[in-house]
Amino acid sequence: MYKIAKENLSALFQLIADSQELYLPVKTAGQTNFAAWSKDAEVDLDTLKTVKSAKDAFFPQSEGLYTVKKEGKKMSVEPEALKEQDFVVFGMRACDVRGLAVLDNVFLADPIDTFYAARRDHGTVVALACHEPEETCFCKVFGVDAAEPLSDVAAWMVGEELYWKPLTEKGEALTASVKELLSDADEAAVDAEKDAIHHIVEKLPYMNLSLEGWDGDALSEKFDSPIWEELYKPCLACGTCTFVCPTCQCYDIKDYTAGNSISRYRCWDSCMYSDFTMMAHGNNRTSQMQRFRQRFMHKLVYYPANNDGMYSCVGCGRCVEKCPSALNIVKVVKAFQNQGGEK
Amino acid sequence: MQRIGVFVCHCGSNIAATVDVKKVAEMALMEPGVVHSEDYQYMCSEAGQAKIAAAIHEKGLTGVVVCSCSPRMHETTFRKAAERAGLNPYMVEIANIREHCSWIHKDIEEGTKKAVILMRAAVAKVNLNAPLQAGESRVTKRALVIGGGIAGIQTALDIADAGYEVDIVEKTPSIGGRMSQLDKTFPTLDCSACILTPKMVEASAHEKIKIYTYSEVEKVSGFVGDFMVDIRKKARSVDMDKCTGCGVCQEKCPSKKAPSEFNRGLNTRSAIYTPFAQAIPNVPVIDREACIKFKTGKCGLCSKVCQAGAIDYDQQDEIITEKYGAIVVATGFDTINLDKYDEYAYSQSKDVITSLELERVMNAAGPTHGHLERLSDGKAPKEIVFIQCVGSRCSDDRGKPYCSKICCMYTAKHAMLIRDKYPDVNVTVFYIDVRTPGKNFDEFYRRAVEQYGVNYIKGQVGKVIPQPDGKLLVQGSDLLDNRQILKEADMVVLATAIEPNPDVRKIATMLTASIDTNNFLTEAHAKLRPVESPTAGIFLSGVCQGPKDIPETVAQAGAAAVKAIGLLAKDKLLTNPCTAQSDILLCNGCSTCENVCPYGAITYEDKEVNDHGIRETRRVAVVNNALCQGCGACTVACPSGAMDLQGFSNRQIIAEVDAICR
Amino acid sequence: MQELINRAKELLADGTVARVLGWKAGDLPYNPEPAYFETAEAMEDFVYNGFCGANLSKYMIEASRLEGKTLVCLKPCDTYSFNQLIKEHRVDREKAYIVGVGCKGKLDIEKVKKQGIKGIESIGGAEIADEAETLTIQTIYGEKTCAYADVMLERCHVCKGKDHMVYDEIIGESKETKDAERFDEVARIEAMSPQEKFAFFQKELSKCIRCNACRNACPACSCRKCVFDSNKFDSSQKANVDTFEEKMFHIIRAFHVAGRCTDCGECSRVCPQGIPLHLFNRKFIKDIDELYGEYQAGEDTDSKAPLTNYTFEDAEPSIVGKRG
Amino acid sequence: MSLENKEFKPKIVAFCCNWCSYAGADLAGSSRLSYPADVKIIRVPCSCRVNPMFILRAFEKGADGVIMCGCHPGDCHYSTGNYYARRRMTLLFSMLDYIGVENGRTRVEWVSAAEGVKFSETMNSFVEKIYSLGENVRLGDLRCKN
Repeated sequence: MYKIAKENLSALFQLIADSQELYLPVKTAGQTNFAAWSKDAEVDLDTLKTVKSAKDAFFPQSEGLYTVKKEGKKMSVEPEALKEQDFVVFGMRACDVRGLAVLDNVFLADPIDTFYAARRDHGTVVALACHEPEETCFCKVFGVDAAEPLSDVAAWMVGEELYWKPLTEKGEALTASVKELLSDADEAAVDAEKDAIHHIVEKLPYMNLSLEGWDGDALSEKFDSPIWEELYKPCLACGTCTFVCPTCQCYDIKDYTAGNSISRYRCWDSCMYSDFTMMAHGNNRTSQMQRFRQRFMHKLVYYPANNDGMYSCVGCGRCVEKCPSALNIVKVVKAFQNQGGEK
Repeated sequence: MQRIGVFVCHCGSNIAATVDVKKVAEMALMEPGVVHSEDYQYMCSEAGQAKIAAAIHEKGLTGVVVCSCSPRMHETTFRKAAERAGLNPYMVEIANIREHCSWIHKDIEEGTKKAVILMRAAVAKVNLNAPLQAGESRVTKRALVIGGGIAGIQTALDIADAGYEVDIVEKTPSIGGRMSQLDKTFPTLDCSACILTPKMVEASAHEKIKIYTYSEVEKVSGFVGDFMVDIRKKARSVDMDKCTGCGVCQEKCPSKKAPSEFNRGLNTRSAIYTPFAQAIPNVPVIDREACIKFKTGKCGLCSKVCQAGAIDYDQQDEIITEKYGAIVVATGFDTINLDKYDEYAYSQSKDVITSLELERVMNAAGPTHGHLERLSDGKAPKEIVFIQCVGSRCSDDRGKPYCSKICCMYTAKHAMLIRDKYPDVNVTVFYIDVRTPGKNFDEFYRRAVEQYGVNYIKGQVGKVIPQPDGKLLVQGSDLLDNRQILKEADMVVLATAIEPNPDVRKIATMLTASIDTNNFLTEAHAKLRPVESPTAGIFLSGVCQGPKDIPETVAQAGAAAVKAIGLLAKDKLLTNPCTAQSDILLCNGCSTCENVCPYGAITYEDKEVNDHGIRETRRVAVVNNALCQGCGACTVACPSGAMDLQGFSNRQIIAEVDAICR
Repeated sequence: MQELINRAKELLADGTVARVLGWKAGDLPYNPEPAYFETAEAMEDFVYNGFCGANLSKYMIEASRLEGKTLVCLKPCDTYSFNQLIKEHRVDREKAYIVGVGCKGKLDIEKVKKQGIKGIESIGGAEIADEAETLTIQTIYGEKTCAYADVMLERCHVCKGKDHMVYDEIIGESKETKDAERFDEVARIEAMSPQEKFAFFQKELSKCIRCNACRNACPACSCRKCVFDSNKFDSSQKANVDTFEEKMFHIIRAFHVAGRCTDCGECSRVCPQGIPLHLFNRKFIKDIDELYGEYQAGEDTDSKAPLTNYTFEDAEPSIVGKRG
Repeated sequence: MSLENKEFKPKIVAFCCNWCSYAGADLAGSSRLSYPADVKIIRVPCSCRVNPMFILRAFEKGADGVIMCGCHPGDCHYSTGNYYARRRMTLLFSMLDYIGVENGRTRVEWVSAAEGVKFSETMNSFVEKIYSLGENVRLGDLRCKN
């Protein structure tokens, strides 16, 4: 266990950034999101939840795949280079770290997504415990411990100190490279912080949400439930929930034509959109109810069915905060809980 | 994927001198879809067209790009050539490498580069072209003429003589118009009524002509070849079939205080009246606002004296709906209101009159029975001052910016007539310029000056001041002598500017015919299509299009008739296929497009749609292709992109943009 | 609120309306959701308080296709949107029973949280009938307070007024909330140098994640299929791959609703990244007011919209450069 | 034209209505009234056919300036098209100015079929303005630049 005074953090960031890229929560125009560090960036470690998760660092909202160039009648194809530089993501929360595990199951399973894999290889995550969890948080429901950010380096902000604990080889390597700024520390302060966090977590309204009945076996019962018809109605079919979510992994592949060249890229897609999985014959989900159902069935039924019971929700609560119609996964779960017996 | 042929024209050296045409042809082969390219001396020649036809056959072309002169020049030529070779004509696009390139650039490298880009844009467009089919619409073989003045009468006669039915709609109780108010006409000084009335009689007697007087056009719908028009026949209160035109009712009518419209309000008429003796139809109308019977319920004298029993106080307005293939606007003119020209004391003195009023004063059937006298005291004037350009050629917003065109000539006429009949009367004319471009016009004017001794002063009048003794003090300037002039006159005549009949704006809106800032109807082309409105099927006759004198009006009336006959002679019309089309699956039914369509071509219907398996009834826009002229206003008004324009589609224009910016 | 609930139950009972469109109490003190109620029992969950910001007009597009009338609760500003939708034939007036609900300004939970208030358990003072000018907030980190006016949505500070433009009946009192000038923000930007303007919008728009919440919440953006979702212009976009696309989307969106936008403020309310999107729409409104005469979309259902109207004397586009 | 702009060859798109401005451009051509080759004309039936999307698209694809020409107000072949176009473009240009795009990059001119001289003069002055503004970097898609 190491520590560093809060006031020295900018020196730490500078040191990391000297040798590799550094992404961390930065406040821009009033909102905090993960962004590349720079001297002028307004680093914001106090905001519990960035608007978007840190997913972009490994699975950017859009990324080039390859470019086709045409000269005369000749064509050439240039694939986009894979990530080759090491980088650090600082300040992820425990829930978002779990989100990476969800993405790993998808992108690192065969066939491996090389773009994602390269970023995972080169990325080191320093995760920060949640000093003051909020009422929208429900990570505990998915077995995530807000006080134990299990990643390459776990960190705790206690008073004027940041405590630093490498957990993996990558974490050790990063630690070694910034050793000059760290000093040894004992676990006492961190233990007290963990207790405090656990104490708060117990009081949060969502933390005791029950997921009983949500698993792969519940497929047809849940799928056919009439409850969806009621639940989806306020949904505006925007993609907010999808794009702030640390685990949503659907993307679309599109072409951009620039005259003599075409660049093929992929970008996040949302199952809330009417043209999601649109094919030549039309769309296999024709109503917003079906699209709405898809999102929650995927998180709570399909994904666990294919991944040994692991849910693809991590309880970060971003959708709870951001949905324009105040819909969210918690309300869905509760609706089934309340009405499950009656239907 | 299209199979496109690119044909690059040298246009002799017009293009080839500043554009490397071989290079353009060579570069064309690099473009997607292009399977053939060649260059030739004169692509528009027989031989050049044959090359296009040959390539269409041999290479199985589905699209053609001709890099040549402006499409305004030869687009039709090349489209017809392609059509003869079996290709849809709308698969041909022109890259304008002459007017927009070779003629304005001197450097061959620069010119060639630009020509290549213009070629690319055209190829990019053709890649997205789709064959278009001109539709057909039928033609109702009847014409409507709005306005029964000399223009309307002449147009109607010419159309009727060609064998087509014509209806004239005239707002006032009689046809005849302004010309019937004139005393003599320039430059021959023949009597206006003598030459007009035979035409009026001819029109009324013509078996193909139907005349609706005291009527107005109320509503116009439909489109070229197939207009549907509502005509409001105002209640005349006299049965036209029964009335014999004996005139006893007018004599006996006790209400004689209504100002006479025909005499410009210079005297009065009875409540039941025909505007003038030779009126056609010779059937009076009851002016319900002046009639004692209508005002108080008592009287009914006219009914009692009418032997024919034609008086019908209960008559109602009647709406007649009729179909027409062509509509001719002949709404004529009026003189402007002189409120803004009070320096000429028009409102202060009865002896300051307009030229049109002078026509009535000089006319034997006028308020003074043709005696030239002051309207204030009936005395014979000794000094008369004419003031030219009152409200014409005006640079501020008091008057009109244009020249009213007829004033110089009628003033010369008035001056001459006065000097001829009353040699002791002095006539002075204040003018800015004297404009006499017309056959025998300048000779006419010179006679006024040289033979009749009319005193022309180049200069403007600043003020007319009525004097206590009844005289009028005219303050003017003589620009040639550079001096101020003070002149006492007995009468002042104002050459008042003319303006289109105020009703024309309403009519133009109904017809979606465009109108200029002065309310004159706009012609389709200032030089080449002067009697057609840009709106198909609408023709222009007389002063409604711009100031003109009688011979010009009659000439234009004949021209408008010929254009209308040309239309009526057709059984079917080919419609422009570059029209708007609405994608019913994307249409929101919001009516925004409908609100910007100048032709009323867009209507909304409840239609059954199948949106990827969802069947429902939706309110959607439907474009009438016969009405749509293809401006594209709707396509931009439409937020969802449901509305698109064939031949200039969103994707086509974007492809051109992309090609140019590449 | 009780009066509203009673009246709704009455209208449900006598068959005047088939359903009620209002808000259902959420599972947190500040997240009520738009909801339909078809029975008196269901109405038990009905809520109307300071957090009921959603403009329910847009839901009436779908509700107009249902059997029977829908009782819809519309705040004064929502009624402008409803009128505009009538004008565009997107809703059926006959299918709506409009209850104009009172409004004392709607709350922005983001602003509450920006004050450092978190772990919220309950909020007092958000009720419509409540005269309190302070919110009392119980949190797991203790009791906090904040002034009601300080945490109101931006739109409520520039409120168009508390009169309902269209309604069948009005239930509940309103309180004036306007304490700022509507165009001040726009004017402030207009006064910037081109570089500053560019930097300002670049910064704001760089946050855009193209979630389309602004578009989908907007009652004017009622297209069945947006041009950015269709291939009609070759303009389909799913993500801002380039900074140009952020601008393209927001400029075109603002343009498409120009003259139709009632300035209801939903776009800014729903933006997860807090982009002041109303600044685009309000710029157009300001321009329209200045150039073509004052025009408030949704004030009526029959006036000509500024972009489907013209006068011969309209300003030339060069006025943009001349205004400086 | 400044020295550093010597190499700069701007891309300029001109939308011209078929009835007036395109004919005006033809007249400029037949009168041999030159203007820089940087200007490329796209023919549209009427200025009211010009969608703001087209203008933004041009900038996206690397145009440095976009000019739209139509019939003089009152002279529209379709009576009212240019009136709508005038309002649309005024608002669009105002918005572009508002977000910090140089106002000089957009222009509307009314050019009649008889105004070949005006067409040529307009294009000359517009191109000069674009040269003075330099390359459009604020409103282009960077993917076009490589």
